[in-house]
Amino acid sequence: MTNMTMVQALNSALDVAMQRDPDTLVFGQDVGYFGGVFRVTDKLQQKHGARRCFDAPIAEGGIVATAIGMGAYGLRPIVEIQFADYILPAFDQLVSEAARLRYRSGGEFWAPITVRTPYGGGIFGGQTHSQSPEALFAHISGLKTVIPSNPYDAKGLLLTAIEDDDPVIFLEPKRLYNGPFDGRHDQALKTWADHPMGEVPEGHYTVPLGKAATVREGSAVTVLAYGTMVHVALAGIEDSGIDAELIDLRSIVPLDIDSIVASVRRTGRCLIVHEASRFAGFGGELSALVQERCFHYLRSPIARVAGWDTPYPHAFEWDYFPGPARVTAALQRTMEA
Amino acid sequence: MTNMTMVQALNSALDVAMQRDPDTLVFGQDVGYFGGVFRVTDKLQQKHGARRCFDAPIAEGGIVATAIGMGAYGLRPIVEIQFADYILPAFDQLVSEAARLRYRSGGEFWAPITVRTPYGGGIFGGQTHSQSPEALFAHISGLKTVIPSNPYDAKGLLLTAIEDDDPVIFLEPKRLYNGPFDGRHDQALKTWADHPMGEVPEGHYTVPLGKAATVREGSAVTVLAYGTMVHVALAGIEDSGIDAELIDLRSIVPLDIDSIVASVRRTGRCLIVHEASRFAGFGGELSALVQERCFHYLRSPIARVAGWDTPYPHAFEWDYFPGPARVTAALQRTMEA
Amino acid sequence: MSNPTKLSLHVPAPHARPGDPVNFDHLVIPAAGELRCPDIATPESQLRDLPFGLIRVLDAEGRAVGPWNPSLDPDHLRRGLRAMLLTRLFDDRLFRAHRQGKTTFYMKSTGEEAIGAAQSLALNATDMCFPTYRVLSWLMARNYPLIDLVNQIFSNEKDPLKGRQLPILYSARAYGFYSLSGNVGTRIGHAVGWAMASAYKEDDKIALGYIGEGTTAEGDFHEALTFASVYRAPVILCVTNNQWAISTFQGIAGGEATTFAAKALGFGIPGLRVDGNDFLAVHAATDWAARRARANGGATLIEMFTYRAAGHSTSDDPTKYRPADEPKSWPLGDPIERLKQHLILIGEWSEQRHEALVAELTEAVRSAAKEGEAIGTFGKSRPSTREMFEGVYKEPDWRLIEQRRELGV
Amino acid sequence: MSNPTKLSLHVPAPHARPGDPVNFDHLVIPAAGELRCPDIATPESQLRDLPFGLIRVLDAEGRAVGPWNPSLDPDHLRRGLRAMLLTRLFDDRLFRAHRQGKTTFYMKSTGEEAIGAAQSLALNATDMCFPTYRVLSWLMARNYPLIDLVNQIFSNEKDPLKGRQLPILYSARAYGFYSLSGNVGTRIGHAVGWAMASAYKEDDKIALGYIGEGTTAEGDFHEALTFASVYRAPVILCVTNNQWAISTFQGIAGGEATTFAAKALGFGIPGLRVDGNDFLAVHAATDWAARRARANGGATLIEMFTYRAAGHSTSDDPTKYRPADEPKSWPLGDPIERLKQHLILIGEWSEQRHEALVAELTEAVRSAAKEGEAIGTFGKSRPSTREMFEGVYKEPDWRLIEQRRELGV
Ligand SMILES: Cc1ncc(C[n+]2csc(CCOP(=O)(O)OP(=O)(O)O)c2C)c(N)n1
Ligand SMILES: Cc1ncc(C[n+]2csc(CCOP(=O)(O)OP(=O)(O)O)c2C)c(N)n1
Ligand SMILES: [Mg+2]
Ligand SMILES: [Mg+2]
Repeated sequence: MTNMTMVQALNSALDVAMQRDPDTLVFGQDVGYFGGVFRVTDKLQQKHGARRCFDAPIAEGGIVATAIGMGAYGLRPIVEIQFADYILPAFDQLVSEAARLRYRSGGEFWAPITVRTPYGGGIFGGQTHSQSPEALFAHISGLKTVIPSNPYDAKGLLLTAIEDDDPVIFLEPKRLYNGPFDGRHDQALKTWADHPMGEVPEGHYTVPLGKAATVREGSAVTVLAYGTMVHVALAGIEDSGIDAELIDLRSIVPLDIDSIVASVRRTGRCLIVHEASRFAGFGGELSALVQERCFHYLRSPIARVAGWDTPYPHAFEWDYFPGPARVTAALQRTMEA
Repeated sequence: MTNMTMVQALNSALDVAMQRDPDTLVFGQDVGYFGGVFRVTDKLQQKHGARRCFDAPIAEGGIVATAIGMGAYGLRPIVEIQFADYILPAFDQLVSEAARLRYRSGGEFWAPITVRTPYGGGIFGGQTHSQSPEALFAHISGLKTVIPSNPYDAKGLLLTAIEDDDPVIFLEPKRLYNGPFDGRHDQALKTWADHPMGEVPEGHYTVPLGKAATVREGSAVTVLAYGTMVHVALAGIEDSGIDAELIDLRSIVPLDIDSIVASVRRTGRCLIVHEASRFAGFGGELSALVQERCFHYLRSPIARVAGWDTPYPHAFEWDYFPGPARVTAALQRTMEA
Repeated sequence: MSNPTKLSLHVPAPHARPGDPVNFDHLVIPAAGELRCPDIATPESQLRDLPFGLIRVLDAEGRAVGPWNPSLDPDHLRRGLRAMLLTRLFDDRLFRAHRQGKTTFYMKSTGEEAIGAAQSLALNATDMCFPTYRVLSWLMARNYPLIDLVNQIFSNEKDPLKGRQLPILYSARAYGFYSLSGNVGTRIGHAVGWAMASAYKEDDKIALGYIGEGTTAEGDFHEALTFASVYRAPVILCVTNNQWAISTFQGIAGGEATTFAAKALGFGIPGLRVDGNDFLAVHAATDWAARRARANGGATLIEMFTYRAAGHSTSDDPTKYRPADEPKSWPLGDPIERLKQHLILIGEWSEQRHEALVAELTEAVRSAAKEGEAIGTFGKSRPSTREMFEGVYKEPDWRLIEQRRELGV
Repeated sequence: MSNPTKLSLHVPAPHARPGDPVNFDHLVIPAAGELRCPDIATPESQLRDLPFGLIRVLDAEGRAVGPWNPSLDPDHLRRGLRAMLLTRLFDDRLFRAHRQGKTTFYMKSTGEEAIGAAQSLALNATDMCFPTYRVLSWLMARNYPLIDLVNQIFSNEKDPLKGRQLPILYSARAYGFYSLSGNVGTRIGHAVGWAMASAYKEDDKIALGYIGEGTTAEGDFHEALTFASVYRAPVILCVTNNQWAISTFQGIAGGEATTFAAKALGFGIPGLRVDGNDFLAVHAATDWAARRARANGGATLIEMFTYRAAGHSTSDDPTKYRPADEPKSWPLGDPIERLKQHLILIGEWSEQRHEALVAELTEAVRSAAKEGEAIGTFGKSRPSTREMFEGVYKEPDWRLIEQRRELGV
């Protein structure tokens, strides 16, 4: 075990995968010589050669299309989309091709690709360096969507995603790359060095998809979150003094429905927290599922804390970003209701 | 008033708009000389000239990008995407550009464009001529999404969409183009001639966005639907013998939340019906909204009838398509629960 | 900088619409054998005239002439003729099957059979093509079982694609035929990725990606060309310019301004323009590009200049937008007739043998159709409904298991 | 068809990385005045050599030579010099402002100032440019108020974009400057649509669309070129080839295989390749394309051959991926120095006047910065939080009204 930031943990996962499997390769914009704008592919080209880690043209659709073709041949390509905001030019390739290939070909071809991309806000990135597109992918049958919240999970989930034979969208909460962030933006930056989940094995290990983690046990209300919002929700729970149970979904497809239902049936209350815009966001699906399966156990309405239904506004970062105060207030409403 | 099919009503809306406003023009694949693969633009080129109604290259992204530029200049372009399954190459243009232009430019530029596209199943179109992508658009702040269920609404809503200064995604239920369809696929085809909403004024009129229509009044349960599913839900209600209230949303953004909440508070029960895959579909948002606003009025869990979480399978059309029997069964479960 | 002339919007239109006399006068058709055939090692900078020429081998009399003459042995040519004929006859029969309600959809490749057939025979068994829906002759040339085609078209119990896919959107990995989809253009980049993978593995396989001339307008085409050029992928990218995209003529895709082969010039790769109805020319150009690719010379773009003689699909009536007699007036003739004429001319074929072959293949198609009908036409027989829930992922998750249970299958 | 050579994957690499000596030996730089200047009415088929040449007017001594010499009057040239200088000085000051925490982000156009400046002056006030984030000099040449730039960069109360947009992603409709966004490439098609609209209205306005050489890999670029060619849109499409895309050299975008101007050949439109650091050459090429467009001659693609002298943005350190002294070694020099040298040579400028101008503009920038700082730097002042909820739609719907209420603003 060593202490790693999420960037180092992801870099280690890629390095381990490339060492173990000669059919894995990494490409994307600026990932080669430079090592990626967030340094996640740092030194991979030096270690594994330009053949296995190289820069790609600025063509997200082409990057994913090329990866699908490589996957069909038998490789396991891992591509980086520089920001999740820029994954949309590849949306058709992901939805119409990667997600459908196995099904429509009767199992003759499939796309064992991993698409890594930093997502989410909290970095004053403005409209096009801050968005959270997970709901768009969750709706697509044939895709898996994974969102880690800490270095240990990030490495284990990424290795699982790479070894998975289905296409995986791997959303990396960029605000957590170099330290945990609980939304208290006016306080000193924290580092992963002081966080238990910053302890990461150097070698190979996996964290399964579809298994949520209970970050905090509690009896009063179940809080569902993923990515950066896991830390924000925890802060909001602490401030509220409410004995909430916090579940980190870790992957939204596959979704760990059993853990969710078991917890809500125990607590009788539920709050869903995500960064993405609220309307038709993934919180809608979570709310519907919980409501369908826990109706008679619910003592108050399932609540949602999410981004507003606006583009991500540069100057209003902390008015848009759903911080701990909004979580606390929602928890209180949920308990009172 | 004359009797029109939905195709004729849409064609009439385009013709009226082009007559009234010289800044409206129509383009898309095969919409010019040929008049569109579904005939919606039939004779528009003959009447208004190739300058105002012309064929476009097979480049959905380019079609939408060009329309946005025309809109920024001051025109009101109306484009056709041949099938909603093929709108994804234009997804980035719709989300990153059309939806954001007004906001990010501080109101200096906007995209008063209308993007028409046939969507939905029931025609044995297989995986790529049957999909319902409305949830993907509903999540995008800055876009409006409209889905008519009959000729009268289709014409009035399309005219409103064209005159609207925001970008509108106009989803046309292709299974309803030439007659109402209630999902009873083994019965004789119906025509709009026998349907009251097939009576359509020849001239200009509008149907507002954001106003749902109550198709059937009832006291036992509220059924929310749009597009083809309005007719299917009605058939399912009839078969069930349950006194359900059926609401046709007509536009999902803007959404007529008031009518929905008022009805559910009255009935205390709710069923949501859509054709799209269930997981993270628009039904999730509807369920969450109803649950948040009607929690203390609900007597049974809000239920969803939707497409399965698979690609749209050619040979299994009627196993995939959510027909009246599934609506009836869900209504019964909802009443018993 | 004031403006003398008012601006006006140019909207391209074809030379003839229904009611007009057929008009191909604008087509410049160089004589067979005219264009030079450079060595495969020639740098692209010395090949920039090729996209504006037309590689033709068979002349009007059916002689094979000029530097591109592949001098293939007669058996090879007869295999090609057989594949083209079989495609033509199969298309006709299954198109009729649609009219008879035996299937939901069909698309013919009539007039374009030389392309898939010659390329299938020019490339190796281990190479992979990324087809459009109009290269059935690729499979015919590799003796793909007719019954598997019929079963897929009928979506019956024996459908190799398990009822999940629209008719004719085949997948045949063992025959070097990648999975088709209704979306056009989205697989051209897969061909490039597959070829890059082959190069990555220091393998010797190459890829062939097809795209229609109308679909070249998609960004996918440009991105595929970019990757192919940048990484020197061993891939042949083939634009089948059959003049039409449903009702839209090739001018709307850019054909009024230049050739489709000229798109290669923007990427520094060779661009060849080929008479797509000339089996020998298609074979020779494909072989040239394949040898260049296998020698690490990278990608070649080939425009196959041809004509879509039939309607776009069973949903289409071409007499609505082009003169009814345009197909039979195509100046480059019919690929089957032209190869037949050549074989007879060189004394390797005869009218009698041709009739016998037609009879044999007609029977082969008939019996395959009958066999498929016995299993079941569309709706009469189909795979287990469970197949609807299989193959979404390698393993179904709880959603699919619950939904399958809800449906009771 | 067995394979002698094993396939291998080619990954392009630049000629020099940090630690290596700068190496521009591979660049072929024709002499100024060498390339012919055809009449604007010349058909594209007779222009196919141009994408491989380089339009240059200013020679090493600063003389304006050759057929492309636009012979502009000295006032016009001084306006250009002023715009370029102002851009350079403004960039330096606001870049420092970022280091001082006064803004969250900044991007310079150092070394590329000639492009926006010359094109802004070559086109009409009513024309519209669809910029990249690297053409600030367009606005400077049109005297856009510096204070509005500063306020936008500080996202303060007076920010014309109301705090919604990242610094430097300006929008200035009245100055012919379309709304920028962080996504690259997505507006190039808007330029074509805008130009088509102008033609549709029989107007006389033309559009200018910018795209970086790295971004030419996006499908958007291809689709824009396709529409521009098919409908003969009155648009100039401009590739600013500054050799780098963040850390990625132009070879990864296809520059190893051919020129970016050559992309025009695939669409049958003229492709001009221009010394982007030569104000006169940029002006002349732009004027040529503009006259052609206004005469209904359609679109022209121009590659501006230049060099990104600064880092990509405030988030970038170029010494990590290229030799530190590469910028000052660029063989085509500095656009400001070159125009200054020319003006002095023709007796229309002097070191003294230059120093005076630098002093004047430095002060103008300083006072604008100070004025902006007085209103407030980032975080110290900002527009009303209500602006977050405005402008999503023309009129907010219930969701935005409720959410604004929930936030209590
Ligand atoms: C992405 C996408 N857009 C539109 C369509 C509808 N469509 C199906 S075939 C076709 C025409 C294709 O023409 P071309 O590329 O020339 O191929 P051809 O049919 O002539 O072989 C169109 C527009 C589609 N299938 N996919
Ligand atoms: C669609 C999209 N993909 C990726 C990025 C990230 N990105 C921002 S600038 C840039 C490099 C652009 O290079 P180039 O086009 O050469 O323009 P330059 O910065 O050199 O002017 C990249 C990759 C983006 N902003 N948008
Ligand atoms: Mg075609
Ligand atoms: Mg660049």
